[in-house]
Amino acid sequence: MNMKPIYLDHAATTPTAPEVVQAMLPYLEGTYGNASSLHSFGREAKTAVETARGRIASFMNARPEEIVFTSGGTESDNFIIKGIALSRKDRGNHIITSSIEHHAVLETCGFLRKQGFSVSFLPVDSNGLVNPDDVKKAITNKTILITVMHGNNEIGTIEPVAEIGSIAREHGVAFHTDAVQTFGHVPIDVDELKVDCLSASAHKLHGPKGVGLAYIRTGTKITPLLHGGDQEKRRRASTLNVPGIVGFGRAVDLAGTEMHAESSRQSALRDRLMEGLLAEINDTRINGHPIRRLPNNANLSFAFVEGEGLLLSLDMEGIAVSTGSACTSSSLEPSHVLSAIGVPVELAHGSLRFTLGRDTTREDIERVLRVMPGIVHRLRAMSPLARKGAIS
Amino acid sequence: MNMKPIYLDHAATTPTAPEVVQAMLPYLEGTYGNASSLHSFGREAKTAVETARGRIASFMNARPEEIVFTSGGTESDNFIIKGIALSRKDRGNHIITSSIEHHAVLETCGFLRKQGFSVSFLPVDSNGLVNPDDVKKAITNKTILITVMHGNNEIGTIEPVAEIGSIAREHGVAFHTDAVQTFGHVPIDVDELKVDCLSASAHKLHGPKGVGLAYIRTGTKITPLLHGGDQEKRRRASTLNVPGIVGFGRAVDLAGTEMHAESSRQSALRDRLMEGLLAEINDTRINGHPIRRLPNNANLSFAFVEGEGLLLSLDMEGIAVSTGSACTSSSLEPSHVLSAIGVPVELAHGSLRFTLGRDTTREDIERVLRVMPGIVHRLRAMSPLARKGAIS
Amino acid sequence: MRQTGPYNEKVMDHFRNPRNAGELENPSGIGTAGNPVCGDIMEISIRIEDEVIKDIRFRTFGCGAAIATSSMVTELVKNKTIDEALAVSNRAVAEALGGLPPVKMHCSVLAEEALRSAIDDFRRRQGKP
Amino acid sequence: MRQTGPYNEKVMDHFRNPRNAGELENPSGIGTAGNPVCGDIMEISIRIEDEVIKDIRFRTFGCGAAIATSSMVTELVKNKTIDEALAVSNRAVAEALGGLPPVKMHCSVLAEEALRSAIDDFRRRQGKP
Ligand SMILES: Cc1ncc(COP(=O)(O)O)c(C=O)c1O
Ligand SMILES: Cc1ncc(COP(=O)(O)O)c(C=O)c1O
Repeated sequence: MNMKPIYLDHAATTPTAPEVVQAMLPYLEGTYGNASSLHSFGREAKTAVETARGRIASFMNARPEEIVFTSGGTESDNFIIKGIALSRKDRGNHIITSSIEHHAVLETCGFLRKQGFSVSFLPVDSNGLVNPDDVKKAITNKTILITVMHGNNEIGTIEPVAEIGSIAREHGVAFHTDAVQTFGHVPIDVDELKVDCLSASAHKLHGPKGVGLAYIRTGTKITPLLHGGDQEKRRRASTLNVPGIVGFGRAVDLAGTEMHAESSRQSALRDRLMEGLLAEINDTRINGHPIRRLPNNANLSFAFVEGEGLLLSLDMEGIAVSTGSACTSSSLEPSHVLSAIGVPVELAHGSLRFTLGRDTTREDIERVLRVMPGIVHRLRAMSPLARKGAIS
Repeated sequence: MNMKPIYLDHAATTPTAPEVVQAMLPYLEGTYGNASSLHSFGREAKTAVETARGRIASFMNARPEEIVFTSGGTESDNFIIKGIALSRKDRGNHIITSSIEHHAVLETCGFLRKQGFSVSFLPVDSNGLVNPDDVKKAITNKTILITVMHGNNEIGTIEPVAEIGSIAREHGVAFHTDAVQTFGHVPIDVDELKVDCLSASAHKLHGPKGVGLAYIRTGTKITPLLHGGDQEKRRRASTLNVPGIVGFGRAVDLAGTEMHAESSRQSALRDRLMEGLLAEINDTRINGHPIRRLPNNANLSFAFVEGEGLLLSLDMEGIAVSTGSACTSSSLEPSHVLSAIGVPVELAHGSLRFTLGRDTTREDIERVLRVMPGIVHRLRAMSPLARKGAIS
Repeated sequence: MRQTGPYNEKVMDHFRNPRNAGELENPSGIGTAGNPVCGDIMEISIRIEDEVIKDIRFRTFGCGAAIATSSMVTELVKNKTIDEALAVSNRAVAEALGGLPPVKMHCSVLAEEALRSAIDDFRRRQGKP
Repeated sequence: MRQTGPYNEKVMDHFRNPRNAGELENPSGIGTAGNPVCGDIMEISIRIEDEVIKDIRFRTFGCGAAIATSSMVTELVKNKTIDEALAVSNRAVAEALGGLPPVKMHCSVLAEEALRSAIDDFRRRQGKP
C-alpha cells in the first residue's frame, strides 16, 4: 500500500503548520532565554511572548492580560473549573455542566464532586444541543459556575453559548466554555459569547502540542492550579514555554487569515463525504446537528459493525480516522456523547468520526468514498448482527 | 558593544541543544499524530514517546511506567505534593519541607496549609544543608509527606536526600525530592536516593521548555492534578506533547554521555570564577556549600551594592546572570534562601548567581573576571553604604 | 512479536484474513457469547462427527481483537476432538496470537465461551448434559 | 518610549551615566530615605544659596530605577528655588524618566523623600521649622 496517507483525525490533533514550525525555530535555537529573566536573553523571550499574547487576545476580542498560557486544553479546563470553584466556595458549591463535555471537564467536575461540590449534568437533545432553559432551571442560589462547551469534539455540535452566557450574567454566575474545538475554526469573540472564562489548545489549530490558554475575564477571581513563581501575573507558575507560545501565536495568525475560506472549503468537502457515505452505505446515520456544527466534523454510525474494525481497515488503506475522541479510543464503553444524544448502544459502537483539515483535498474525500463501502460490507458479512437482507 | 554574549544563567533555563532540536523536528513536521490515536499516525507518535520514556527511566534507574510526563518542574511539584496530600489525607495532614525550597514547592505547601494541612518548614545550616535529624524530629503520626529538594536553585547546595529517604522509609512517610536543578547534572538513581517521587524539568538540561516529568514509584497512590482523558495511565490527562517528550529524551541521552565530563569541566571553571572574584573584589562572600554543590553554580554577595545594578551593568557588557531565581527576579524581597542561610539582608540584596553550562568557555569566565571589579567599584562609589576605606 | 499497531502482526493477519468466517448450514451446534451492548458478540457454529469438530465457522461483531481471536479459536480446534477442544483455554488462544493487549484479553475469554456454548448446544441436541 | 529592558532608554541612560552622583563637601543639608533592608537607600546632599539649590549630589544603594530616579531628581531641582523643588512630585520624576514599571514606582517616592529630607535638614540647621 503506497498511497498518500490521508489524515482525517484533525479533531484529535492537527499537523503543525510549516509556518508555525518556522516561527518557533528561532526560539528553539537562538533565543532561548527565560522570559522572567531581567537580562537581554530574558527580555527577548518576554517580548516574543507578549507579542503572541497581544495577537491572540485581539483575535478573540480579549485584553492581553486576560490570557494565561497553559500546557493545553486539559490544563485550562482543570485550572478554570477548579480555580473558580475554590475561589467561590464560600458563596456556594453547585456547578452546572452538560452531559456531552470533554473528559477534561467531566472528570474535573467528578473530582470536585468528591471534594464536596454538587454537579448538575444537563441532558442534550438528539442533535446534541443543550437547552438554555434547562440551564436557567438548574440554577440555584448555590450555583457558582456554569461550564458548557462551545463545539463538541465528537459530533461537532455548536452549543448556544451566548444564550447561556446571558442567563449566567443575569444570575451572577461565572460562565466558562471549553472552546478547544472551535478556537481557530469558527469566529470567537468573548464579549459576544458572554463568557467569563474560555479554554483553548494550540495543537487543534495547527499550533504545537503542549500549549494552550485560559481566558480569564478581568475581575474574575481564580485560584491557581500551578503554584510557584510569579509568572502570568501569579495565575500560572512555571517557566514560560516560549517556542510553544510563539507557535501558538503564529497559528492564530494563520487562523485569522484562513479561517473563513477554510471553513467553507472544509464544510463543502465534509458535506460531500457525509452525503456520499449515506448514499453508498445502507443502515447508516449521521450524528450531531445538521447545521450548527463544526465545519470539519462528520460523525456517522454504521449499523451491525464495530468501529475499531472500521478504523483498522481504513488504517490499512492509509486513512486515519477516530472512533470516539482520541483519548478514550482505547476504552470499551461506547461514547458518552453518542449515548447522550440517544444513539442506541450497538449503533454507537459502530461510529466513526472523520475530521478534516487545512491539508484535506477533494481527492482524499473521493478515495474515502471509494473504499468505505467495501470495508463496511466485508465487516457486515462477518457480523452476527447483520440480517442477510440488511447487508448493503 | 559587539562582543559575543555570555550566558551564565543556566539555572534559569538552558539553550536547547542543537541535537535536541534536530530530534524534535520530525515530530513537529511530519509525525504529528496524537499518541492516543489507534491509527498509524498515532502509533508512530506513541512509539516515539515510549522510546523516550524508556531511556529516561533507565537514566534514573526507574521503570518506564513510573515516569509521568508533565509540562515542567512546577507542574510536577504541584502534582506530586497535592496528589500525595489528597490521596493520604485520611492518614494525616502533616507535611515536612525545608525553608529553601523552590517557590513551586513552597507556594504549593502554602496553598495546602490554607486547605487545612499543616506544614513544617525546616531550617538549614549556614551552608544551606537540611539536617536529617531535624527531619526525624519533625515527624509525627500525622506526617504523610516529606519534600526536600535535591539541589538548590540559588546557592547550589546538594541536600542529603538519601539520608532523609531512609528516615522517611523507616516511618512509612512518602518522600519527594525536587530534582529540577540536579537532573542531568549529577547522577540520579531513585533507589539510591530512596525517593518515592521526584520532579524534573527538561529545559534545565538543554531540553525544550514546557516539558517535565514526575517520577512516581510503583505502588505510590496519587490523585491526579489534571483530570480528563486516559493518558499516562490516568495519572495526567492531556494530549501528549510528543516533540517535547522526544526532545526531553534526547537531552537525557546527551546528559548520559556528557554529564561526567561536563561536571568536572564546569566545576573547574566555576571554581576559577569564584576564586577570581574573591581575589579581585573586597567585601565579597560565597554563598552555599563549599563542596556539596551543583557543579555549575556560583553564588556571591558583594557588600554595599544592590544586585539589580550589577545585573544591568553586566547585561550592558553582554553578560547574563541572575540576582535570585529567575521567577522572583522582579520581586523586592531579598531571597528566602539567602535569608535562611543567615546572609544579612543588605548583603543578600547584593548577591549574584552565575550558572555555567555546556556552552560556557574559559574565555567567558576570564571576561567576567575582567569586567566585574570595575562594575562593583563604580556602583560602590555611588553607594551610601560603602565607607570610603571599604571600597576596593 | 513486532507490533505494528495496537496489535501484533499475527493478530492483524487474522483480522485481515480471518479463517473460517461465516455460518455453517445445518450445524451440529451453535453458540454465542458477549452482547452488543458491550461491543462484542461472537457466534460459532460447529459440525461434529465422531466427537471430532469436522468443520467450524464464526461470525463476530467486535473490535479487531475479537475478530482475530474468533478466527484463531476456529483454527485451533478444527479437526480436534471435543475433549481436546474443551482443553483449549482463552490463554492458549491469546498465546497462539502472539499475545493481546491487556485491555483486549476479554476477547479471548469470549472466544472460549462461544466455543463452549456451541459444544453445549451440540450436547443438548444429542440429549446429553 | 522604547523599552530595551525592564527599563526604557531614558532610565537606562541615567543608570549608565548618572548625573550628580557623589557627596558634597560641607553641604547645606543632607537627607536620606529608604533603608537597606528593603534594598533601597538614597542620600541627597544640597548646597543652598539664597533659597536656591546651587548644587546637589546623590548616593544610592538600590536597583537601576533607584539610581536613575536619584539622578533625575537632582537634575530636575538643580538651580531651582526650594519652593520649586518641593513642588517636584514623585510622579514628575517618573514622568521625566519616560515612565517606570509599576513595581518600581516606589523608587520615585524615595527620591522625593530624600530630597525633602535634605531640605528639612537645611531648614533645621538654619533654625527654621
Ligand atoms: C473539547 C476538548 N476539550 C479539551 C481537550 C483537551 O485538550 P488537550 O488534549 O490539549 O489537553 C480536547 C482535546 O483533546 C477537546 O477536544
Ligand atoms: C528547583 C526548581 N524547582 C522547580 C522549578 C520550576 O520548573 P519549571 O519552571 O520548569 O516549572 C525550578 C526552575 O524554575 C527549579 O529550579
